Amino acid sequence: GSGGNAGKKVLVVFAAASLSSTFGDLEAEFEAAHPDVDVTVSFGGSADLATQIRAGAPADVFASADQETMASLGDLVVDPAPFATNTLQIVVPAGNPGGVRSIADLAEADLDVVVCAPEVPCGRATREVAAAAGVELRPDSEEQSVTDVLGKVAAGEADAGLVYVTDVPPASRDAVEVIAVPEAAAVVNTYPIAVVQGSPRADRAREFADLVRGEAGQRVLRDAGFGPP
Amino acid sequence: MTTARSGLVLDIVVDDRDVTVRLEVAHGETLALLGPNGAGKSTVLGAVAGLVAPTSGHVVLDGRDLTGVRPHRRHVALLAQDPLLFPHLSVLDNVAFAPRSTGAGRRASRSAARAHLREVGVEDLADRRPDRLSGGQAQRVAVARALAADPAVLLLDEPMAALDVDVVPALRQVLRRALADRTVLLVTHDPLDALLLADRVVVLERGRVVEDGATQEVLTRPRSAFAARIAGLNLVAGRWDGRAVVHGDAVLTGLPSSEPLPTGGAAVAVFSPAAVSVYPQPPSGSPRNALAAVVTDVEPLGDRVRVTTAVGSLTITAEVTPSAAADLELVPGAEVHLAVKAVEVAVHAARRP
Amino acid sequence: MTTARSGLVLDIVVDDRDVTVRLEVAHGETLALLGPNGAGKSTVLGAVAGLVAPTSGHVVLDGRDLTGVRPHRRHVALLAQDPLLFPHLSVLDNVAFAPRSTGAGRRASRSAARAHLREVGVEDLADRRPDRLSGGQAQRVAVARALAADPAVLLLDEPMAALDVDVVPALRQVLRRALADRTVLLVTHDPLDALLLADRVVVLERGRVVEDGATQEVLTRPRSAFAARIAGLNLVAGRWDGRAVVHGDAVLTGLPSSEPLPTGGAAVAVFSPAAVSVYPQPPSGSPRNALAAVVTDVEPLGDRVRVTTAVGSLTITAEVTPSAAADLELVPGAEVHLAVKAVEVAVHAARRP
Amino acid sequence: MPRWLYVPAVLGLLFVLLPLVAMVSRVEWGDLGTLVGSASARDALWLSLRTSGTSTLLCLLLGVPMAVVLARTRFPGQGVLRALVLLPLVVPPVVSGIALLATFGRRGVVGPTLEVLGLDIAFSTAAVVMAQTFVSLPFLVISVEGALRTAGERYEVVAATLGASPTTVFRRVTLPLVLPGLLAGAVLAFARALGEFGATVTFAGALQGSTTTLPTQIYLERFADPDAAVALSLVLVVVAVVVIGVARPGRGDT
Amino acid sequence: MPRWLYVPAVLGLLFVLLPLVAMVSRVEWGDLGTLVGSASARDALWLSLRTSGTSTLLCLLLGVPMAVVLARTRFPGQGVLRALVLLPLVVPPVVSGIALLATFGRRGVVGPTLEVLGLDIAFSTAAVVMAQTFVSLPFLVISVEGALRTAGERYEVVAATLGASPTTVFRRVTLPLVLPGLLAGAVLAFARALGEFGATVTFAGALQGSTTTLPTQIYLERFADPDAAVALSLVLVVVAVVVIGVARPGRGDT
Ligand SMILES: Nc1ncnc2c1ncn2[C@@H]1O[C@H](COP(=O)(O)OP(=O)(O)OP(=O)(O)O)[C@@H](O)[C@H]1O
Ligand SMILES: Nc1ncnc2c1ncn2[C@@H]1O[C@H](COP(=O)(O)OP(=O)(O)OP(=O)(O)O)[C@@H](O)[C@H]1O
Ligand SMILES: [Mg+2]
Ligand SMILES: [Mg+2]
Repeated sequence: GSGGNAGKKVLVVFAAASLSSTFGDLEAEFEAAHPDVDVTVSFGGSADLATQIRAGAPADVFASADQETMASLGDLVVDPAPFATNTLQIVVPAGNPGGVRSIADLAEADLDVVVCAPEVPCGRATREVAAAAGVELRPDSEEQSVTDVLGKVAAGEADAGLVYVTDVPPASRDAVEVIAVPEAAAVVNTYPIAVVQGSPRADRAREFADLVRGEAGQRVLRDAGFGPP
Repeated sequence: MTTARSGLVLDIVVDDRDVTVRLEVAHGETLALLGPNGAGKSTVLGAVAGLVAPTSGHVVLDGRDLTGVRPHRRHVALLAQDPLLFPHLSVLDNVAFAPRSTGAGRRASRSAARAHLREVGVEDLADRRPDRLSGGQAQRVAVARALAADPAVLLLDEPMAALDVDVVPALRQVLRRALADRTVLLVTHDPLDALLLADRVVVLERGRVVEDGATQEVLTRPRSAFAARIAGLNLVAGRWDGRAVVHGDAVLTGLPSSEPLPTGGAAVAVFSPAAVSVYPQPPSGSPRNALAAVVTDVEPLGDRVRVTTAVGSLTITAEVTPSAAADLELVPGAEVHLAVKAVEVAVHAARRP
Repeated sequence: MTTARSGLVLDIVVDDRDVTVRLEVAHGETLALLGPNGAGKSTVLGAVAGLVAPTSGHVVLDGRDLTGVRPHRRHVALLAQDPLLFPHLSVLDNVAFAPRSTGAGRRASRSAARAHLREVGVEDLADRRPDRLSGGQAQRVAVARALAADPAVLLLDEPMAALDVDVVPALRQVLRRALADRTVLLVTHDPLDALLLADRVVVLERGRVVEDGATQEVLTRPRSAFAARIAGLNLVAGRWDGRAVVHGDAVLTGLPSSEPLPTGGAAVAVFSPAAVSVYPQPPSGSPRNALAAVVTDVEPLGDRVRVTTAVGSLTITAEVTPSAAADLELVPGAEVHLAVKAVEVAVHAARRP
Repeated sequence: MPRWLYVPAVLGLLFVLLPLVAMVSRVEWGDLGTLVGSASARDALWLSLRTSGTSTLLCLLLGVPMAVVLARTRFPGQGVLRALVLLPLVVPPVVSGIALLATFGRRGVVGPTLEVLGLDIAFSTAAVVMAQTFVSLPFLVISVEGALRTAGERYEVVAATLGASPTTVFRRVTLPLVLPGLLAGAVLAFARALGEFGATVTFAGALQGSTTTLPTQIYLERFADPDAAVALSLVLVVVAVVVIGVARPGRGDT
Repeated sequence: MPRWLYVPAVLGLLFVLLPLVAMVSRVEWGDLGTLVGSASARDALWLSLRTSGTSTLLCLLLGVPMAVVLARTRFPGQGVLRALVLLPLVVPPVVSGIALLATFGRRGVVGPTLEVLGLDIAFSTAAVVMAQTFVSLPFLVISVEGALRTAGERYEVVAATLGASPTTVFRRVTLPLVLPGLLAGAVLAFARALGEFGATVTFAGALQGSTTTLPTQIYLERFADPDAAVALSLVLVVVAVVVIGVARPGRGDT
């Protein structure tokens, strides 16, 4: 939405930061279908958003980047349902200066490797992938979020990192190269969406969730690299 | 004159400065505080103004105990040793500060301030910032600012310091007008200030009062070492007849100091004992004043001899060299003639008629 | 005496203070700067010390142009009007600051500092913090600190201000010793300071030099209004014979001021014209000094008459009232006898033998 | 001033300036208009200026009295109190946000009371202002307390003996005397508020137009759209330079 | 001091203290030992103290000369320079981190040069110190410059006429005179470094023992283990209170 929409009905969507490109399109699509509604999407870390909802933030819809966070909200959300999945992949700076070919290379001591910290969901996933591949990672930095991992790699600071490829924003696609990790297929991360309990606009909220999970939504998500739910 | 009810009573001990002082200033009286450096003069003023907290004791003003009363409620204005002009205000606004703060309008305050600046002779500096003043100019503005406060009690710490000799007499006249009928504590190093401005003198030494009395008493017959060194003047109070001060039989021709001196008004003639010559016969010559006298006391005073004489009911002292005292055979009872040049006799209007 | 090569040459214009001054101080000479408040005395000192940047002109010390030279390289110590003791150092360390800064050890500096404190009479305050000093005590410490710097040029701005009358004579002796053979600019309001400490006097008024000459010349025959008001003394230079100053035929008995005065040494007798009595016949009485004189000039001076006389080769002036002048028929050529009491004649060791 | 001081001073200057230059050199000047001119960027800048201004005002209203109390009175426990007042400096902003939520949030200590009064603060523009005020307040208090202590009480004392009431002294002497320190403190507080982000997102969230300030916008776009982030940072920097440059410390006394 | 000033002062105090109390009230005191005593927490605290101390020292070495130059010299463009030096205050820490990366990172402006010299800053403790220094430096510069301006040059001038060289004046007069302001600045810088997080994670990353400072640890654990986060915040608060309390501003003159 944009300013100057006085008189329109509003809909507030809280969405994980990695959804920022896709939900921007979906917002436009929803507003085209409902000209009297102004959608405001608030992006942020899933856990941050959940905390805000817990503290009474005026959200109508919540789209989380992992199921644990959604589950932690318990009764505060109504009928969470998955709408997308993704898996970890290796990113390296453009030109691959470290010569990384597979996840096994990440164990090399002279490579600067960054991953998510074990305290955050992508960090847990990273460990599981590494365990599945039988690789012992010795990262040079354990970052707060996928975005931070990506930032380090895109800046050329690190030689490789493990990220959800859907987190690589279009603008960064020139700066990094992606290397698939077959072992990651076993560790699938699922995105759920739900209407927030007590939303005064529950009907409209459900319509938005349906849009995301429906035909149009899935098309946009697929184009951005997300897997089906 | 010094009742505890009306006026200022101070009875304080300041331990860390070793000051223990008790003194009283009657309502409307001006008290001069004299004493060497570090004697405790500024400390006494600070205690009255509420800036120095005494270890024990109290300050009572017109029956009101000021202990614990905050400075602005004391109605006591202090001109400190350091001018401390507000750096963010112009000279004019510095002087207008007190009237403005006590409710006068901006216009009225400024014109009052301008008048005070004129009195101290720096009206042309009204628009300056304090940091663009010379030392003496700043001192004068500080005097104007204190006068503009028009307080119940005025505390002046060396108001004449840093002033050139040229403006001191004029400023003394200003102060004299301003201090009349006000309760004032005046710290000074100049006995003439005390004489012209104060009713009483208190001398401090090492944090203690060593002398306390009427100004003429202390200046003519000092008992403390410090007062003796700075004072010991001859004072003759009487009426001014246009040429001389007349006191009974004694007539003392002198030159009036700058202030207007009405004929027939009360006046005091001031001259140093050193200016008094002693003759066995009446002298003829330029000295206008010749007085027949009887020696009452002869007392050595370091390298000179102090001769005390009676001229009618007056006591007049002369200082001569020991050889002169011997030549003239000055002993108590001797009849002598005193000569004093008129130009050595300063005549001032008496402070109180 | 005043060559441009050796000593201090100052030729400055400070526009925003309206000060335009040109003066020279010979190497080893002490110059007294007199003048009313705001005349520009402190400004001149500031320009020499490098604290006031002149709009144009230059300051040359011993042939070296100081324009643009930073203060610490000027070898010029300034005792400003405000004591400005370093608040974070004890009194002793304040005085020891200069020796310490110029390379002396801590021990040596401190003991030098202690000696200087003793000289100004405040050795017992050595361990105090400056904020615990009285006004006069701080001033004395500042004097000690400036003396301890032992600079090529010493600038003193009213070093005696805020001091009680009691210590002024002693401090004058200290300064006299310290200033000998040093190049000094001394601002003062007291002609006696000029007389006792300075070789030459410059009088400033409104930012301009109005008088410049040898001290005795200016003090005895002032030409500017300001100097006339503060000076006009009789000075008789000669040898001290133990009782009197002898100058040819003239013998002036007087009392030595506090400093040691060796018999046979050069001395100067100082007395006010007001202290001189004029007689048609030789008087007999206490006045120790009787001098036969011839009137050379009679000139009215406000409410008094100034009588200039010749006593041998000496010029001595007397001030009398107009009526006395008329009675005695004082006209040029008249033969008179002058009497001066010995206690009115102060005798000082002459500055330069 | 010893001249060798220029060496470390220039080193320090380079250390600060190089990164700024490096950042600016990344800006794609051609696209700057588009990047900065987007509706969301304009909303965020306008919100940032409004909220920072308001919180600076709040800091002045609350902080100046706090500084005066700290500088002009003596009481037991004053040292601890001063340390506590300065805590928001040291606590990471996100923790400050959590603490604010724990207090003024719906389930916080005083939040429910406020809600009864009809005040729902969290996730509103008011929450942004509160978060900014919370983190900026110590800057103002420190600057003003320092200025008060250095100015000393001598002039206030003189004013009091001239008959001025404490309020008059405060208004006509204390405030003008510490004006340079006060301005510096206000500039610091404004700058800190302008750059505030951690506490704001935590306590106020990020809703375009009502709680998304410029730093939040920058944070969100830092990797998604690095060019936009850098361009927006540049806007922030320019605003800050203008504010600091305009309200530079007054002349010192010589 | 007018007494009514107590009203806003107490309001301000409550505004700062309530959130801190609310936070502390959440601490589960029984588990505190375990929460704070973990190896990662101890590593983080120790690293924080070490790096903050080092960066405070660096701030002093670079910042004091900068403050002296700003306060004691006059040159064209000085206002702009001062504003630039203060910029790290206003730039969100994350942006500061990006700017540092753009300068000292492997692909930064001077990074490659440093690498040739054998200095690899990335992911090292040195990077943490640099990030902290970058964000803390303005605090020190501001405090010291303010103190220098308020102290004025009069004493320095007196010292110079007494024959002290500029270096001696600086050492024996300037520094002691502004010591209270210098201490206050150092405390502020230390506090800011101690709480620094955004620039650190962006520029230095986070690895236990070498780059994970206490605030990073708190940030990481705020959702995973909120109790530990609150407990660690408490540790930070206590450290800060002790530091600020010990180095409180000296007495003012009266
Ligand atoms: N702030 C202070 N703290 C402690 N002692 C002080 C303080 N100020 C002055 N003193 C000491 O107290 C004594 C009295 O000082 P005070 O200032 O009253 O003297 P004073 O008579 O005014 O002297 P002066 O003529 O030099 O101004 C002195 O010994 C002085 O050293
Ligand atoms: N900082 C300044 N800026 C501008 N003008 C000043 C400054 N200080 C003094 N003045 C002005 O310059 C003139 C000369 O001042 P200066 O301080 O040299 O006088 P002074 O002879 O030392 O007087 P005093 O005997 O009062 O100390 C005065 O008119 C004064 O008002
Ligand atoms: Mg005093
Ligand atoms: Mg002067």
